[in-house]
Amino acid sequence: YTNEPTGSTVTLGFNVPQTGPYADEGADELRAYELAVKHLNGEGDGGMINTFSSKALKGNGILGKKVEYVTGDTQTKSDAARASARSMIEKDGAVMITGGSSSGVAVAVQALCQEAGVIFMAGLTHSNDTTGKDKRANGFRHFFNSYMSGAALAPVLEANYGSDRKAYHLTADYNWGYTTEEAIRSSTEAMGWETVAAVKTPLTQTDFSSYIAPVLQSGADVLVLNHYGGNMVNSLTNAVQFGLREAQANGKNFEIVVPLYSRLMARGAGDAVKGIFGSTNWHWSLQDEASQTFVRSFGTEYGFPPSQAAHTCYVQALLYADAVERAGSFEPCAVVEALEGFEFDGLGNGPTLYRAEDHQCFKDVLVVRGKENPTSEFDLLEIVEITPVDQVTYPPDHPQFAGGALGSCNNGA
Amino acid sequence: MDAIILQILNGLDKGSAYALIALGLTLIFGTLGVVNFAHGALFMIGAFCAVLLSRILSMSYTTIDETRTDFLGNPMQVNVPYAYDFFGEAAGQTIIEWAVPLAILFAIPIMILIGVAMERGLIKHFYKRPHADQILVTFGLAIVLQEIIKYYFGANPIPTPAPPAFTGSFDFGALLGFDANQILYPYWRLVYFIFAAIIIGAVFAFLQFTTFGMVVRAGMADRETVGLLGINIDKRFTIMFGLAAAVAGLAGVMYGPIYSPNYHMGMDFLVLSFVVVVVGGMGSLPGAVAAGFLLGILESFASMREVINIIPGINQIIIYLVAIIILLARPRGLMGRKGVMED
Amino acid sequence: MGILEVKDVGKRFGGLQALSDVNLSVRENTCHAIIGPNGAGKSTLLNCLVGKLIPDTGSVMFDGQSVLGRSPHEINQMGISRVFQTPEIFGDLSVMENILISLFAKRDGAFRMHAFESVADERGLQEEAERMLDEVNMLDKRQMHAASLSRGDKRRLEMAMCLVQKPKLLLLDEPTAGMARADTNNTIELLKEIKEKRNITIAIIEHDMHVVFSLADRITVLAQGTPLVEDVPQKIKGHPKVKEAYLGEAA
Amino acid sequence: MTVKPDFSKHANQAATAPAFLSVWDMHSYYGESYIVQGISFNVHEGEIVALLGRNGAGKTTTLRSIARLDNPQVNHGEIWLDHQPLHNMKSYEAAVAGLGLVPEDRRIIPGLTVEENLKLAQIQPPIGWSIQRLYELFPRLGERRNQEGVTLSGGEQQMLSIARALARDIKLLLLDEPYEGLAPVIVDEIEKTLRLIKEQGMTTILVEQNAVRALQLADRAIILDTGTIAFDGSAAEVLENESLRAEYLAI
Amino acid sequence: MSDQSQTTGTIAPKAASRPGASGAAGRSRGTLGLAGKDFRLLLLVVALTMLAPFILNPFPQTSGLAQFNAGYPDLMQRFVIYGIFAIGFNILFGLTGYLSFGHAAFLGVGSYAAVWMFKLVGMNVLPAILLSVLCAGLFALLIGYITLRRSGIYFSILTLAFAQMCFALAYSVLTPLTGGETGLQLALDDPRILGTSQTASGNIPVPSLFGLEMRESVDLFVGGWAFTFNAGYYFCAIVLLLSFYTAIRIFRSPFGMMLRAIKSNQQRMRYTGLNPKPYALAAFVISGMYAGLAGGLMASMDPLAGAERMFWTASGEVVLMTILGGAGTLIGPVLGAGLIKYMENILSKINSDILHGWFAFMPDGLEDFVITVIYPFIGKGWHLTLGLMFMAVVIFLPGGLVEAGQRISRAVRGKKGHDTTDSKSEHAE
Ligand SMILES: Nc1ncnc2c1ncn2[C@@H]1O[C@H](COP(=O)(O)OP(=O)(O)OP(=O)(O)O)[C@@H](O)[C@H]1O
Ligand SMILES: Nc1ncnc2c1ncn2[C@@H]1O[C@H](COP(=O)(O)OP(=O)(O)OP(=O)(O)O)[C@@H](O)[C@H]1O
Ligand SMILES: [Mg+2]
Ligand SMILES: [Mg+2]
Repeated sequence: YTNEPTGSTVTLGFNVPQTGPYADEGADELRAYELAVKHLNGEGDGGMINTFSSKALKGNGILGKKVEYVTGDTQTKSDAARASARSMIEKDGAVMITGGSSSGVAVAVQALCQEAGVIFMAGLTHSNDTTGKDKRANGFRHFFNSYMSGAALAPVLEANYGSDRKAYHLTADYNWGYTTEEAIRSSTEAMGWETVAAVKTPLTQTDFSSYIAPVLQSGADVLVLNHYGGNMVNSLTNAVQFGLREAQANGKNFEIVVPLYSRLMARGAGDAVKGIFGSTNWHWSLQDEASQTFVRSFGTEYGFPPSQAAHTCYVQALLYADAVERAGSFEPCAVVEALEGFEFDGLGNGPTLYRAEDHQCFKDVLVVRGKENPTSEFDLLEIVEITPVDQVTYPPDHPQFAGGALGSCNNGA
Repeated sequence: MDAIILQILNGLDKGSAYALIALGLTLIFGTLGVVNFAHGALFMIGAFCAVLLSRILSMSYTTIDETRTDFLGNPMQVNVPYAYDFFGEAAGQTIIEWAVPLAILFAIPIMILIGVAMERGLIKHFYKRPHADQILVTFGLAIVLQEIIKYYFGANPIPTPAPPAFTGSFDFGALLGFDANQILYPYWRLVYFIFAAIIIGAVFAFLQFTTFGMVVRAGMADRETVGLLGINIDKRFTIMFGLAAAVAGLAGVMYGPIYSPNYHMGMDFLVLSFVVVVVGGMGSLPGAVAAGFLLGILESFASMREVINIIPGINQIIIYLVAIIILLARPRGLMGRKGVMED
Repeated sequence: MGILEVKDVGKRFGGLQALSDVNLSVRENTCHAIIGPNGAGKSTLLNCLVGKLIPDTGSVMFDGQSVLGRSPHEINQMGISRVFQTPEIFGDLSVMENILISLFAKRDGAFRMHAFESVADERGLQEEAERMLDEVNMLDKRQMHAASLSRGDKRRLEMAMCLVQKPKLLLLDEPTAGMARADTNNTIELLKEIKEKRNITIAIIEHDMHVVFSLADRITVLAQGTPLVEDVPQKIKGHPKVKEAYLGEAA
Repeated sequence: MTVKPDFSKHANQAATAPAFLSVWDMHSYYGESYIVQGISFNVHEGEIVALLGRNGAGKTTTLRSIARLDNPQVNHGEIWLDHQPLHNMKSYEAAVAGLGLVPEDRRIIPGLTVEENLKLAQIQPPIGWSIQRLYELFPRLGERRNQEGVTLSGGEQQMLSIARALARDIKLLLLDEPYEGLAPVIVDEIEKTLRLIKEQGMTTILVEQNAVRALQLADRAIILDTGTIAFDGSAAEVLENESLRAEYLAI
Repeated sequence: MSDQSQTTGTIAPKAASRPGASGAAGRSRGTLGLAGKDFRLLLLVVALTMLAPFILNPFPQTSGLAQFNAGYPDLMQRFVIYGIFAIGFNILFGLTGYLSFGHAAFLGVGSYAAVWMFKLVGMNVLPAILLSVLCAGLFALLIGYITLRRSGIYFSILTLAFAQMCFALAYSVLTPLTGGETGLQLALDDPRILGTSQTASGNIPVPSLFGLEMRESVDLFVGGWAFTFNAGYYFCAIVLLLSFYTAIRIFRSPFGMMLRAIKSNQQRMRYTGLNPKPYALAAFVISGMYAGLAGGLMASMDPLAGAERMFWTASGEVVLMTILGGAGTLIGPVLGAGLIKYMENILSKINSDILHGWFAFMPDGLEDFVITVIYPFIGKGWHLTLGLMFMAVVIFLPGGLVEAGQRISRAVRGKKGHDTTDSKSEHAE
């Protein structure tokens, strides 16, 4: 199979955005990977290897081979990401590729890994498509997705804002935006909300005033910002500037919702996030033992708490290593088999299942809210609710995930 | 009707940003004839002047607060700005909050310095070189400036809020007799618009009521001959560049509260500002300003839901579409002069 | 009936009537000079002939066809070549290539997609170009960048570019301005020869009376946009009006 | 500071008093091409010197070198104007020091009207003739004052270029082919003007292809040949010396 | 788009050193219709491309410097593909002087066309590439017809505007056609009427040339060295050679001379009886077809077409490649493309781990110091290095890399003839 490790080492490829708008997020992912490599090689405090329910990992590398890694820059462009993934596979002999900070990149690299016959462990990618219509047998996603965000958010929104609401969606005009809008719409509409309008905003937009301004006039009383990264920072800032936070509509307080939160965005938007609901995959303030262990070893190493991107990447690295140990081989198809249907715990999200049908992890989802009185520059979100996994589970043939097929695993040449 | 007023208002402030950037660019590109890909970077540096000033003002020392713990369970370190000690807590806080307007004063000398240094050290040698070379060198410079900023400030946007006095918004609707809350307009955007108008006016006055503009235009058309007339054109070009840098920088400083500064914001605006300058007509300041407002307002209209529903995607391409139509219909843009940068 | 017939041509620039009621007939194989004070409209008239300007009124017929409304390259293809008042050459190209371009235009017309042929293979044209350069005494400069020629040389090059096309009508706007006396004399000889031996009609604008009187068969004096007189050189020389408006004491 | 050159070294520089303009051993290059190959000459105050030579002899290059333009580069030599070391100056400093050049291609600034072209010359003191007076000298320019300079006829542009030089208070006027493209009457006119300003003390170097005319006006003549001085003496001498005229001027 | 004629200050080399100028007369057609010098250049390029797997892998795999090896299929393919793109761009920009800022649009169109071909018809690369070239050519004809009505900076902005529109549409509105942000990719259920939808093992088939899979490679191990010979690379390389040969022919043809005439003086051209418009349009379409060819090849090597390859920065990149290498020269654009892609792919992959590996031999303090100094320039700082390089090249080597080469070869051949320029003015101040 492709890049079978023959010597005493095994090479993993970390493909993260190092330049471009998501560079900071990429840097955090890279930190997590480096930490994971340390722990796998038995250095440091071992981190979540100690709390992980599977005990296959022994801190002596993977299958006794020392873990080495190469890095690449995705530039958050599918072309560049594929180029750097290919170079890691062709030049450096990486047997697994992981990372990424956007769905477009994840889908593109996943398809590449499928062709080349290596395993792809997706990093931060939230679009339904990654494990929906663009799923691939060699690709796995630990991160949650748009559907789960919708399913987790809807009850909280209902509890806080009632079921008689009129929502106005602003949606970034690309795949992730579409799936997120669809997910949030269908779950909020199911509980009785009405969608007044959904407007697509260009991805390159920097000033959202002309999209925000008409919101109040439309008769809506909730604004859903299906934006991520810089888009979300700007649209949220604009929305607050235009007084939406203080406004009244239909006799209720006007509200804003941000389906997918990240620390990156919360920091960029500053005070604007206070009190605004959204969802995340994980947060460092979780009190379970695994999370606390991870925060401690990451914080000791780098001096600040890890982001959810760092968490998912760290976990993916561990999950891959564990699967190889359990399979007893680096052979992709063996790894796929080991991961499919794998149930585990102790990695910060509670009991989790890697579903065989679509290679998506099912676990609890966090609903968070911008903190009113942050105590530090990392303490920006507070957990409102931990939505149990059952509430966010969907059948593999759910319409939002329709089309596409896993195909069969590819061992490559 | 109110929707239209709203979009005009929105167009105005977007337009004032475009106009200010285009104004600075036109001084360099339309007047000096240098294709300056680093202009966006100057805008970005302006915005970071505000960030820097706010960092300086809120410089602080740390004390340990034993009563609280940080995320690792250690005693919490608390930062106390020096400003609190100097001016008292309330006044210190106010000064920190007013960082953005204060940054105007801070940015002017910095930007002029950067502009002058850039012209003397680099651009000076490129007036006679082909545009392609200018693009390569200024693009290189833009990348370098960008990376330096990224190195120190990170890739994330950094929120730079307006002073509390300017948060909140102004109810235009009430003023015009519509229902309350129908036409809200943030105070800071109003400030930005007025600020832009003042800068534009000042630059116009400077160039119109002095011979400076004419000399620089002549110098661009034919440096050698202007030199033969005893005029030190190099000095004037340097001044012009400093001025343009200052205009770009000020546009950036004041834009911070509208758009959290990040290291690549310059590139985001770059292409658009070139389009604005060319649509306005090379070398024409009024053209640049008019095109800035025109495109700003059109963009606002194109992003109305009603419009998008009729022509999907129009909001994505409106500026380019309009630019193409204008350039085909009017060979030299809205107010271009004949012969400027035509071949 | 002349090869070139200009009838009632008028041209306005804003408030300025640059040409009015210009009538001119140039007979085949003659040299027709147009003289007149500065700003009389001579170059403007020439511009109307080659399609650079379109006259407001009147008609211009060349070889029985109207040139109005045609673009410059079509007019050139009809057989009119022009030398400009300030030299227009291909500055980035070598002297030789300047001439070759003229030859290609003559041979292949306004556009031909000869992307796979080789310039070096065109022996015939190369030789023709070299003969032409030899005639204007520039053979030794054939590999020079045209832009770095001295001014007089640029003029000669431009003239060579026109001559090599063997036009039916050659329009010259002050061809010898800035040329050294020796070369001016050479040019006069050259023009005389081409008029006689190659059946090229020449219309020339010149302020150098030596050139005008050695070459011209007929002379039109233009003043303030209208022809003042038209006659043979001997008559013009002594014409009192011409003397006053143009020649001054030099004549 | 450099010590003033010791002209006694140069045999043909008989003058004992330092001349008004002295050029000493000047070498000029365009890139790698060596054009002016070490020339030295003096011009006395109030003199008109004709600088003659064939096309490409280096006349323009000489003037441009004196005017301190960036191209050509003067790699060696000294230039003194009225005790000021021009060779250490940039072109705008030389202009302020009192030098005016009328370039051979006129160099009217595009985008500016006639009047703006003149105004531009009066931004940097010392200021010479008033614009009004210049319009009196060239009434044509007054009529066209609001027209864009580059759309003037060739001759009008020449007038504008000369007027622009006079608009500044200069000590030394460098004229590169000023008669080119002008009607004989206007040439007479300009010649008169040159005499007039000579009487007022202006020193002039005149480059002209119309050698006879130039020599009639000039006090002295310098003949250049491939970048070196072939003759330096009184104008009358050239007019009398058949062989000289034949060899270098072809007249 | 330059105002050079106004400022006579700069007039480049005295003897016309432009391609085609040399030996215009008296040199006859040599092998393949090329003059001796051009033929030698072509041979050089043949040698470079054919031996690339060796040349680009100079360091043994085990050495620390192996990081600088570029001889793996993906990057080698990229070198030649971008080389083709830049060669085509140079035909427009280098010869006619029309600076298009939207050429990436044609590359994108080419890629989409090829991927659609793979989806609908089959995985053979030949028809896909043909369709790419054709589509890009037609598209260029349309856009060129409109944009060439303006010249100078106006032309640049028009092309930029068109390309940005294409990008915006491809990224969002036309998602069904282009795959939007993710890009257009193959799926298991594509029809592929002349091929199979799936391979026997249930995977998507890969692009091939009559059964020869593009990703097939043969490895050769010699001592510590490993050399990879990849089918896709050699296919691209052969296409590059054909493109390069065509470009030489165009440069040396009367057509090429006319294109240079456009750059020099359109007015004179018109009065010489030539119509500049169709010449410029032909050049535009040809260079658009080159871009389409590059796009088609890119999709053939890696069957996914992303919208970012149409973004303005991608158009800017080819401009930079061309200038960096030397606009208007034959080999320059290829070199420029190679250098930029090398930096992007090699420098960006160096991380602190690797640095520590290299400098491990130093004492600890010094090691850390050296790494701190170098670190900002590599890995995530590779853009900084790129920016500095752009500046350095234009400032010190106005003619791009080709000029650097010429200077070196001149220096090697001896320092004669420099005495004159060295004796700069010695005015004492
Ligand atoms: N584009 C234009 N706009 C306005 N006026 C113009 C334009 N072109 C020419 N003129 C004017 O028209 C008149 C005739 O100009 P033209 O160039 O034909 O003169 P000419 O006879 O060639 O003179 P000369 O011998 O000096 O070259 C001049 O007064 C000139 O200023
Ligand atoms: N920009 C330039 N670059 C290189 N060589 C040049 C340049 N300008 C002029 N030359 C060369 O310098 C030499 C002298 O030119 P110059 O213009 O001084 O001659 P001139 O005496 O003024 O001639 P003319 O009477 O034709 O104007 C000529 O051989 C010319 O080809
Ligand atoms: Mg004329
Ligand atoms: Mg001269």
